[in-house]
Amino acid sequence: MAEMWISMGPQHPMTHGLWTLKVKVDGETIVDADPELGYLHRSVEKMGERRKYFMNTTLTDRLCYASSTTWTHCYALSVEELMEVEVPQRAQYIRTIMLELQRLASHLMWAGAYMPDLGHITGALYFWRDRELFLNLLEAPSGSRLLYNYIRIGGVKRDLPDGFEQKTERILKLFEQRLDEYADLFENSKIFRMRTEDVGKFTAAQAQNLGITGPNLRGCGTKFDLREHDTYEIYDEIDWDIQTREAGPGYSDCFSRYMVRIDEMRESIKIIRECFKKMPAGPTMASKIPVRATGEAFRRTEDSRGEALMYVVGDGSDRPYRWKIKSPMFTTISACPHYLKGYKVADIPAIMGSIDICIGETDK
Amino acid sequence: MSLFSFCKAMAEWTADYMLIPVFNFQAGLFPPFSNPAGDIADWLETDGGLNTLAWLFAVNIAFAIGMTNLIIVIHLERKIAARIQDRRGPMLSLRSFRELGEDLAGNSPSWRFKQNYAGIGILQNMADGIKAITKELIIPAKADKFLFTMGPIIFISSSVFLLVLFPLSDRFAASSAPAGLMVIMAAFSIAPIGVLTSGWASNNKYSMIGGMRSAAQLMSYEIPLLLSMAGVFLLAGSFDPVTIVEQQQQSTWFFGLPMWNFIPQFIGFIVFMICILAEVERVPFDLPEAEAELVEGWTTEYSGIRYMLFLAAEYIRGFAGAAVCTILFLGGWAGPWPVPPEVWFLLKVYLILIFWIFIRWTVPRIRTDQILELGWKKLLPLSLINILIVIFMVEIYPYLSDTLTLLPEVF
Amino acid sequence: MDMSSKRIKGNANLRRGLGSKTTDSDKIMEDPPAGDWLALRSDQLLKWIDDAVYNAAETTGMREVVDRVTRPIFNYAQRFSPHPLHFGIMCCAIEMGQASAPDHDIDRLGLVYRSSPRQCDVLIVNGPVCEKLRPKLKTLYEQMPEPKWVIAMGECAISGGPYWDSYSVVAGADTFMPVDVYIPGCPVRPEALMHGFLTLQKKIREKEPGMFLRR
Amino acid sequence: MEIKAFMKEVSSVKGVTKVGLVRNNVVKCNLDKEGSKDFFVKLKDDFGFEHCSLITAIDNQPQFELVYHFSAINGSVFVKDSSAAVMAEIHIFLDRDTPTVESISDLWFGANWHEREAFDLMGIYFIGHPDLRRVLLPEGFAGHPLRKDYVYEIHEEEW
Amino acid sequence: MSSDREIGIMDIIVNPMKVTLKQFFKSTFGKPTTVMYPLERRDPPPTYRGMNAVIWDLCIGCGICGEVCPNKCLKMKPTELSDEEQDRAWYGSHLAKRKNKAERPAINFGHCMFCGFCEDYCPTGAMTMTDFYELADTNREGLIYPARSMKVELEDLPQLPLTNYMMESPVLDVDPCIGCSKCVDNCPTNCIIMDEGPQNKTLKSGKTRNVENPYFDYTICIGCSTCVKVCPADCLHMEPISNSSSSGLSEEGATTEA
Repeated sequence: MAEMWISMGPQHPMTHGLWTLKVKVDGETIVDADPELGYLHRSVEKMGERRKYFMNTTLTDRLCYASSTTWTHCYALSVEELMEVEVPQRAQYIRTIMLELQRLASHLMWAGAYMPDLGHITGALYFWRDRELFLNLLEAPSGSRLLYNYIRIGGVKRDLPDGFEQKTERILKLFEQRLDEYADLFENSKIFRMRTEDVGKFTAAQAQNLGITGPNLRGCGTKFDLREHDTYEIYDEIDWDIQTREAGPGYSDCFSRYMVRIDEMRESIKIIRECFKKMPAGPTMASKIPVRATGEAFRRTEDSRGEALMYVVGDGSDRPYRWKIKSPMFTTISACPHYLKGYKVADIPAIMGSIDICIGETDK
Repeated sequence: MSLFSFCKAMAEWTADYMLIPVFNFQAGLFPPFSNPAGDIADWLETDGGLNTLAWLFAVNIAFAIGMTNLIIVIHLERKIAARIQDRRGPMLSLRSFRELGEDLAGNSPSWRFKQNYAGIGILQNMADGIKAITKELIIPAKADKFLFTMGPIIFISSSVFLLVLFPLSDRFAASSAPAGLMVIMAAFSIAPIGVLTSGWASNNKYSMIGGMRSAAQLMSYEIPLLLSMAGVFLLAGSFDPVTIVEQQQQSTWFFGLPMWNFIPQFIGFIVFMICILAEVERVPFDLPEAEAELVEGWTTEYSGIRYMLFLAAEYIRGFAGAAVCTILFLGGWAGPWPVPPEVWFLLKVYLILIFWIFIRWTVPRIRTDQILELGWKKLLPLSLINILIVIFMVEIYPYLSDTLTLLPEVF
Repeated sequence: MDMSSKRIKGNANLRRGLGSKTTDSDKIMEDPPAGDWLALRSDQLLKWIDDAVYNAAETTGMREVVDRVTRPIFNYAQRFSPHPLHFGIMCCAIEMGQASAPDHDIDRLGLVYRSSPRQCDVLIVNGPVCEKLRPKLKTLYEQMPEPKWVIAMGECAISGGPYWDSYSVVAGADTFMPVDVYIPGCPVRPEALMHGFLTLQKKIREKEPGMFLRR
Repeated sequence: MEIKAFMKEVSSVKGVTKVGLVRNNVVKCNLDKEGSKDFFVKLKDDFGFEHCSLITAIDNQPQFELVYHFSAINGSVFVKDSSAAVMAEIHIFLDRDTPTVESISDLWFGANWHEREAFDLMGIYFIGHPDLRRVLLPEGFAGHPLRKDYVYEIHEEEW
Repeated sequence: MSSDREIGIMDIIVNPMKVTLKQFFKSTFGKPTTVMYPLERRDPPPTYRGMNAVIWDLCIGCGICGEVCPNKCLKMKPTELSDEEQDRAWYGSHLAKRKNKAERPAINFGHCMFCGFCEDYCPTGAMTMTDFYELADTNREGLIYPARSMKVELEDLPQLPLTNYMMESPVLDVDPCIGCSKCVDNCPTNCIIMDEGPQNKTLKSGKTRNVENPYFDYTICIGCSTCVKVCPADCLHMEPISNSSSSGLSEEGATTEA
C-alpha cells in the first residue's frame, strides 16, 4: 500500500474531544503526524477580560471538563496572589481535599476513556462506576456534578456538609478494594500488557524539551511534581510521596504512564485521609476580598494532566487586563508526531489515550 | 423420525389437502395450454415434487430456528454484557406494546412512559431491526454502487447459508452431505469476500483498512483452523458431522465416559477455539471493525438495514462457529437420555457462545501485527503438533499396541 | 394507463415500459452514459420495481391500508431505538458518557452509541459550536440517514451558553440546523439527558413519521 | 547553582535589566529584543532551564509585551533549604509597528505551539519559526482577536 | 504492589475472567447498581443547583442577580403585583407597597449555566436553586421562564440579615449633586435618606441655595449600584467599603475626599 494521509477527527472515537490527528501511514505504520486544534476555541481569555474577577471562575470551571476544580483553583490562587488575599487554614484544607477528589475523578475519567481505546468496554464502565462515587462526593458540598464553582477567590463557597468525612472514608475504602480487584483485569492482564508495553516511548530529557509535564513526565521516572516543587495550599504539611514509574532507564511507555496514574490515585487517597485528620476548624472564606487589583501575578499548580499556569495582569479595574492560561496538553499534543512515529495505526488510540488529552483546556 | 421424514409427511399433507385442489381448481378455470397450474398439480403428486416441497419446509424450519437463535444470541450478549458491567441492559418490555395497541386502534392516548422500561428487554432487538428497515439507505457519492450493494448481500447470504448446513442432531438436519464440514468451512470463507468488497467499494480509508485487515486475518487463521480440524477428521475418518459425533461417542474413557475430542486433542481444541474466534471476528480479534481506530471498520459507510444485515450476519457466523466447535470437539448432540439431543446440541452451543461473550467483555483487543504473529508463529506449529499426536493415536499406537500384545506370544 | 403516468417520476423509458408492454431493453442499455451502465441499470431496475409496487398499491388502495397498519409499528420501533452518534464536544459529552455508566445505564432505554454517522438516528450536540467546527457538524448531520433528530444538550448548544460574548462561538445549534429537543443544564445531568430522550420519544410519537411505502 | 548566584549571573548578561525575585523561587527580569536569542541559548545550555512553560503576549496598548516562563525541572538552579523549582520570568517589549522577535522553538520544542498561539491570537511574528500558521482559529480568520483594538460583534439574545 | 508479579499463561484469559465472573454473579443474583431513572430516581443533595426559584416575599427587586450573572440570562422584568403580594412583601416593603409594579427576575434557561452566583449574591436570600433538573423542551421559547413562573411561597421565611456581597458601596461626589432624590426613590433597601448638604450651591439663576444630598446607611446597603445607574448627574460611584468600617450615616468629609 502506498503512503497516504488518514484524517482522524474531529468526530472519531480515538480523539476524546475535538481535534484532528492527520497521520501519514505506510501500510499500517505511521510515518508522520500532524495534529490540528481549534475546534473548541471559545476565546476564554478574551471573555475573561470582559468579566469581573469573581465571575471568571465559571469560565475556568469549563476549561477542563474532567477536572474543573483544579483549574478554578489555579485561577483563584493566581488572583489571590495578585490581590494579596490570605486564605484561612480550613479553606486550604478543604481545597486540598477537593483537589485530590477531583484528581481521582479526573484520573478515573481518563482510565474510563482509555479502556475503549484498547477495545475494553467493561473497563470503561468499571472506572466510570467508581467515578460516579466521587462525583457524588464532589456534588455534596458544591451542588453540581461536573462544574462545581466551589472554589472562590479567597476561600471556598461553603463548608463541608455534615457527615462528609464518614462518607468519604467509606467510598475511599470501597474504591481501594476495587482498585486491587481491577489489577487482574487490567495491569496484570497479558493482552493489556501486550497492547501497552513498548508503545509510545519517549525519554525524560525528550519529554522536558517537548513540554510534556505531569503524570506523563513522571512516567519517565522524573521526580517532578508541582505540589512538592512549587508548593501551594497545605501540601508541604502533609506526608506524601511523588509517584514515579519508568518503563526502562529514563523512558516511559503507555504502561508506565498508566501505572503512574493508578499509583497517583492511591496517593490521593492517602492525602485525603491525612487532610481529614489534620483539618482545623475556622472560617472558610477570607474576611476581606478586594474587587480591584493592579499588577501581575502567576501561580502554577499540578493539574491532573500536568503543569497548569495562570498569569493574570490587572490594571486597577475590577476585570483582569490580560489573563493567560497555560495548558499542559497544548504542548503535549503539539509533540505527538515525536512519539507516534514508527508505531502502527492500532497504536494511535493506545498512545493518545495514555497521554490523557483534554481539549477544553487546550483550545481555551 | 428425522426432520426430513417429518417434512415429507407435512409436504404430503399440504400437497394433498391444500395445494393440489387449488391448482386443479385454477387449471379448470382457464384453457389448459397457457396455464401451468395443472402441470404443477401433476408434478406435486410425484415423488420429486413432494421431495422438493419437503426440502422447502426443512430449509425454512432450519432458517426459522437460526433466526430465533440470532435474536436470542444478541439478547444474551447484551444482557450478559450488562450483568458483567454491573448494570441492567436493555429493558424494553412487553408493557410498552400497550402504546402500540393504542396506536393501532387509532386513538391518541395520553403519554405514559414510565412503565416502558421495566422488563426483560427482548423487544429491544425487534425495535432495532424494525427501525433499521425504515432508515434511509445511503450510497456515498464516490462509492462503487454495484459492489457497495453487493457487499452486504454476499455477506448475509453466505452466513444464512451456513444455518441450513448444520444438523441439530442426526435426525434433525435440513441437509446432510458426506462432506458436510468441508462445505461449512467453505461457506465460512465466502464472507470475507463480502467484507473486502464492501470495504473497498465504500471509498473510505477506514473501510478499506478494515477490509484489508479482514483479508489478512483470514489468510493467517484459515490454515491453522483447517489443520486443527484435520486432526478430528483423521480420527473419525470422515467429513460427515454424524460420523464424527458417533465416533466421539464410541471411543470411551475411564468409567465408560465418552471421550470427546477435546480430551485427546486438547491442543487442537485450543487452537481451534482461538482460530474460530478470529474467523468470526469477535473480540479480541475484531480488528476489521476496531472501533477505536477505524471508526466502524468496513461497515462505516453502511446505513439502515444494510448495516443491520452485517450485524445479524456476524452473530449468525458466531452461532455457526460455536456449532462447528460443538460438533468437532464437544460431542455434538450426544448427552444423557431424558433431554432430547437437539436441546443438548443447543445447550453446548450456547455454552460456548456465553464463554465467548465473557471473553469479549474481559480482554482488550489485540494489535494487527500481534494477531498475525500469533497466527503464523504460534498456532500453525501447534496445530501441526496436534496432527502429529492424532497420527500417533490413529496409526502408530494401534500398531504398537498390537505389537506389544503379540510380543509375549512370539517369545 | 393515464393513471400511472400521473404518478410515476423518473426515466421516461421506464415509464413507457410500465404503461405499455413494449419494454425496449436496448434503449435502457443505451440511455445511461457508457462505462457506468451496470450500476445505473440496477439502480433503474430498483426504481422500476419501486414505481410498480407503489402504483399498484396506490391504485388498489392498498397503500392506505398498509400504511395504517405499519406506521404505528415503525413509529414504535423508531422511538424505542434511537441510536445517538458518539460525538463529544465538551462538558456534556462527559455526562453523555457517564450516562452509559452502570449507575445510569442509558442502554436500558435502547440507546447504543454508534461511531459512524451513517448508523445513527440522533445527533447530540453537546457543547459550544465554534466557527471552525460548524461546517464539520453540518456535514455530520447531512451524513446521517433519514429520519434523524438533533438534540441540543446543554446551554452551549442551545444558545452559546457561557460563551455568548465570544468571537468564535456560534449562538446555538439551531442557527444552522433543525433542533428537536433542547435540554437545559450546564452540564446536563445523565437523568436529564434521559428525560430529553423521553421527550424526543414523545415528539416522535406525536409526529408519526414512520411509513412503509415512501414517495 | 543557588538562585542568588543565578540572579547575579543573569544580571551580568548584556541586555538584561531589572532583575528581581518573586516568591523566593521566581527570577524576573526584562530583556532587550536584540540579542535575546543569545540569552535564551545561555539559559538553556548553561543554566539548565530545560522546560519552557509558557509564552504570554500582552497588548499594553502602545507596545506589546512578551512574557516567557521557563522552569528548571532537574534542579540545576535551586533554592537553598527548599524543594521549590526555580522559574525564570523574562519580559520582552516589542514595538507595535514591528512585533517581531526571534523564535526559540528550535531550543525548546515546547515553545513551538506557544509561539504559534501568540502569532494566532496576538499577531506577533517569530523569526525563524518552522511553521508559523494559525493554530486555534481557522485559516482565513481576519485579525488577531486578543489585541485590545480588535472589535467584534456580540450577539445578545432578545427575549 | 500487586502489579509487580510475573505475568503468566493464566493471565491471558483466566485471571481477568475471574474478575468479570465475580461481578457477573454479583449483579445477577444481587442487585446491579443501576438506578432505573424513569421509575426511581436518586435525590440530588440539598445544595444541588437546579432550576431557580424566587421567594417573592423576600425579593426586593434590587437586580443584583442580573448584575452578577456571567451569562446575562437573568433579567429584571416589571411585574404587576397583586394586593396580597404587596402585603406579604417583607424586605424593602416600601418599594413594593408604593408601586404595584415591581421588578422580579425572569430567567432564560436556554442561556443559564446554573453557576449559582445569583443565589450566592442575593442579599436577602430570595433567589434559591431547587433540585429540579428535568427542563427538556421541544421548542426554544419554552425555555424562557417569565418572572411569575418562578415564584414560590414559603410558610416560614428565613430571616436573613441584608449583606453586601458585592464588597462595594456607593460614594457621593458632592459637587455635581443636584438633589433630585432619584436614588432614594429607587433604592431597594431604603438605605438612603436626603438631608441638608455640607455646602450651598450656586444655581444657574444666580441664587445660592442649600441642595439636599443623599446619605447612605452602609449597614443595610447591598451594593446593587441602582443609585449609580439612575443618577442623572453622575455624582455617585462605587468604591470598596467594608461593612464593618463604616456604620451609620457617612461622614461628609470622608466621602467627599474619596
